[in-house]
Amino acid sequence: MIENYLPILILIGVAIILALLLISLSRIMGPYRPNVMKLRPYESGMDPVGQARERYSVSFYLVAMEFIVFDLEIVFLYPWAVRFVKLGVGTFFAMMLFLVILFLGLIYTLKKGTLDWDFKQIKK
Amino acid sequence: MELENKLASKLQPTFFKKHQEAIYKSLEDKHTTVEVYEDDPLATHMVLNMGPQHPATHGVLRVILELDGEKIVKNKLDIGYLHRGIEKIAENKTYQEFMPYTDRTDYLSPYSNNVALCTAVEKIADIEVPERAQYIRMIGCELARISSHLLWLGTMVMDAGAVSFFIWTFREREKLYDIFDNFGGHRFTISHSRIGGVANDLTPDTVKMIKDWVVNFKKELVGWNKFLNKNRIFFDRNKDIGTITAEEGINIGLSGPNLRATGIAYDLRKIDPYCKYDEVDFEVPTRLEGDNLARYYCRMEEMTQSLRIIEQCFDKMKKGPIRANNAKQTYPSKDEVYYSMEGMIHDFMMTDTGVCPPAGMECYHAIEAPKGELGYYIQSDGTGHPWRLEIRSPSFANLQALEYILDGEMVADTVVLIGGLDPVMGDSDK
Amino acid sequence: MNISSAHQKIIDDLKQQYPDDILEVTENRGDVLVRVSVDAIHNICQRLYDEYRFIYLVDIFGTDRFTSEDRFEVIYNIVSLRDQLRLFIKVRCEEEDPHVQTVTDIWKAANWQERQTYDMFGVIFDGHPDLRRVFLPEDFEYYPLRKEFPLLGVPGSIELPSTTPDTED
Amino acid sequence: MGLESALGEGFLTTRVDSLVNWARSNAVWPMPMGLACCAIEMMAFAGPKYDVSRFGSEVFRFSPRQSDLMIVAGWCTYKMSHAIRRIWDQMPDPKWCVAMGACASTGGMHRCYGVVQGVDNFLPVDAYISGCPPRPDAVINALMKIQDKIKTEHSVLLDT
Repeated sequence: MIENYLPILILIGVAIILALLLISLSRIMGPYRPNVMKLRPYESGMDPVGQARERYSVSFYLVAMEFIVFDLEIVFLYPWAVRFVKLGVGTFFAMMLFLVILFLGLIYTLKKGTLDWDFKQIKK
Repeated sequence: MELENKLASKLQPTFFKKHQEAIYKSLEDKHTTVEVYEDDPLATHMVLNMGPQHPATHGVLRVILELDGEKIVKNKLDIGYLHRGIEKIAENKTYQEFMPYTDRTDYLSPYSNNVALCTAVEKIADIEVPERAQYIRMIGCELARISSHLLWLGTMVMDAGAVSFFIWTFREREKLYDIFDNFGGHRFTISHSRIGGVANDLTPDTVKMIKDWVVNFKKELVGWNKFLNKNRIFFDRNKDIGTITAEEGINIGLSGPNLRATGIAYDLRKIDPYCKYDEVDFEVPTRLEGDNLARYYCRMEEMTQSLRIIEQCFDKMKKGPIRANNAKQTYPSKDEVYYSMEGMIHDFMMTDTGVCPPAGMECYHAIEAPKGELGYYIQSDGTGHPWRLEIRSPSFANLQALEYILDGEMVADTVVLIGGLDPVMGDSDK
Repeated sequence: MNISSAHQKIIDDLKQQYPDDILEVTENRGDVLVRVSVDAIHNICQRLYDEYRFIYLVDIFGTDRFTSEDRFEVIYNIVSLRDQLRLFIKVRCEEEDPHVQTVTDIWKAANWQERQTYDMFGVIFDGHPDLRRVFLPEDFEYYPLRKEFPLLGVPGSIELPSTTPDTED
Repeated sequence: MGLESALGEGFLTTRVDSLVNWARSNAVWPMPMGLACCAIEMMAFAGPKYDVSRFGSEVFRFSPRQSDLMIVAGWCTYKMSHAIRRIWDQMPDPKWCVAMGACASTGGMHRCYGVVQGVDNFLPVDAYISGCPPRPDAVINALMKIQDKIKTEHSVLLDT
């Protein structure tokens, strides 16, 4: 039973080992001399104004949400795309329906203007 | 200078406290042209330093941006990070000694700076320059204009994303370095022009080198134009951003290709021609839109016009002396110095006191540098040192326009806008 | 003193408009310089801007004449694009209170040019929107282009960064 | 390091030293502090003809966090000196500094109030390049000197 999960386990194991190795190696090998100026945020040579953890503008949030929706759409497409020849025609129409619905969603967001930044302000 | 509580708490300057507070205060007092909903609870403004050390600022220019998300609400420019006070140095140097400093002001096109200083000194000291020297100077100026536009093109397109373009323009520029190396002695800061003429003559193989390069470069330009003019990405990136109208451009004091992109054909080579620009025919490319794309087109066409000027110069150039032989005003030629007593004395006197324009005389002479109108205003007190030497640097005036056009643009556009205005910090900070 | 006819027309009109303010007119190598009194500078520039379309301000800069009375001199380099004329307006002001009326409301280009003259000479332009130093930091107390300022600067006038990063300076 | 005692004095560190120094010297990522005309020569130094990627330092990182060698190219004014010092402090630790050109090394032709007479007034400089501006092959020569310095002087023992 364990055999058919072996590739996944090997992959996860290698990934973890590699990550740990890289972090620890650079910590051991490289010199570690933190000082006040080095830990200060980089502001192209000047003193930073305020904290880096400021609140983001709302337009970023909308773009992020848009990305998640269409990213998940691709995630659902992958398993179907791998074996769509064997799965027959029925699944083809189901997937097309799924794509059409999301396409309507895209048109809605473009009309509402979430992607262009001017919806909140009027250009000068 | 107390700041509003909004910014005072966030600011912790570790150096130049008064300077930082003054500039952030003036950023706050600046009224914004962008309509911002003040009562919007989610409106968070972030103050960001696109500071002196930044790849896109083409030198050490600091832009302080107040951002609302991606949109610039207010911006303030802080220059002077390359200020060394060459006007103060000029008052302690003779005119000829000061010439290498002019190489280092607008270091993208050093040849035209030398010519600007020498023509200004020739105007105030009333020196007659032989014809062949004027044509050599024109060829050098046009080559410098092309090399300056090449670097502008390479860095601006690299900022817009096409990195390979930088390598192409730099390949052409390396060929130009070889030409300058051949006839001037150094790769690009050649102090080749002297007061009253030029240092040495064009040898036949330099002339051949330049002619081959001009023929080859024309084909290159056609290729680049085909590549960039219709390129969708470059087009959208530069269209309708940083637009300046003609009246605004004149009022802000723009000059050079930036002003010609707004529709005003103000080119000093046509208005008061120096050297032999009146005997050479070329057009002054202008555009009407005044946005970043118009500036791009203006500069690209200027390069083709410069090639035409160089060819015509070669046809019109005749054999002749390359420096006026008036011993009181110019350096004697080297063989005269080695083989005659008077020549050596003149050479010594020229190096020691230099040319002495009449006392109390002051005059101004400007040339069309690649960035705009570069002028030298000299006040002389009769000695070899100028009493006051003012440099009207084109980048200083062009940078002032950057503050007006950045308001209301997106942050990503600042990169291409700074590239489009093509400021050189050594020139603007004097 | 062969002033071109176009310049002469302008100067005569100015003399007729402001008889006691035009103090001196000099011409050398084709450049015409008009010296005017300090308090008339704004009206004259306004008139030149409206009447003769001197719409392009090329440069404003100062000189230090190093004389006891009216030591600083501010020179305006203006160009009229319509009839392609270049004119220089000179104004002299005292060393104790070097005050000159600003022209930023006529030409926007004057903003930085006046700040540069203030930075280099200490000439204060009344009514300038934000008169700060343009090149040197505000903590610098001297005016470098004055004749008495040494070329190598005053040691310690602008501090250097500390060479040890750990200090919490 | 604990490994040291197990394998006998000096065996491990010389092997690790040569490996680490070989890796570091062949991937010196320059932080181009391009100020003035030397910056144009630095572009030529990274450009097609004097291609510096043959030496492994083609990646011109503008953020100090990812660079090892700071090339100060051009005259450094008092106003800019604080920004340069801040960038130098923010670079991760095995770092070297090259003063490119006469102006960065000694103030060069600018003997005046604005210019710091030599960047070593506030920076530990490893290599000075003379010339105004130095030709790109002079800068490559300085880079090779820095590579030799990395290979010989630097030891991993100093780092912990």
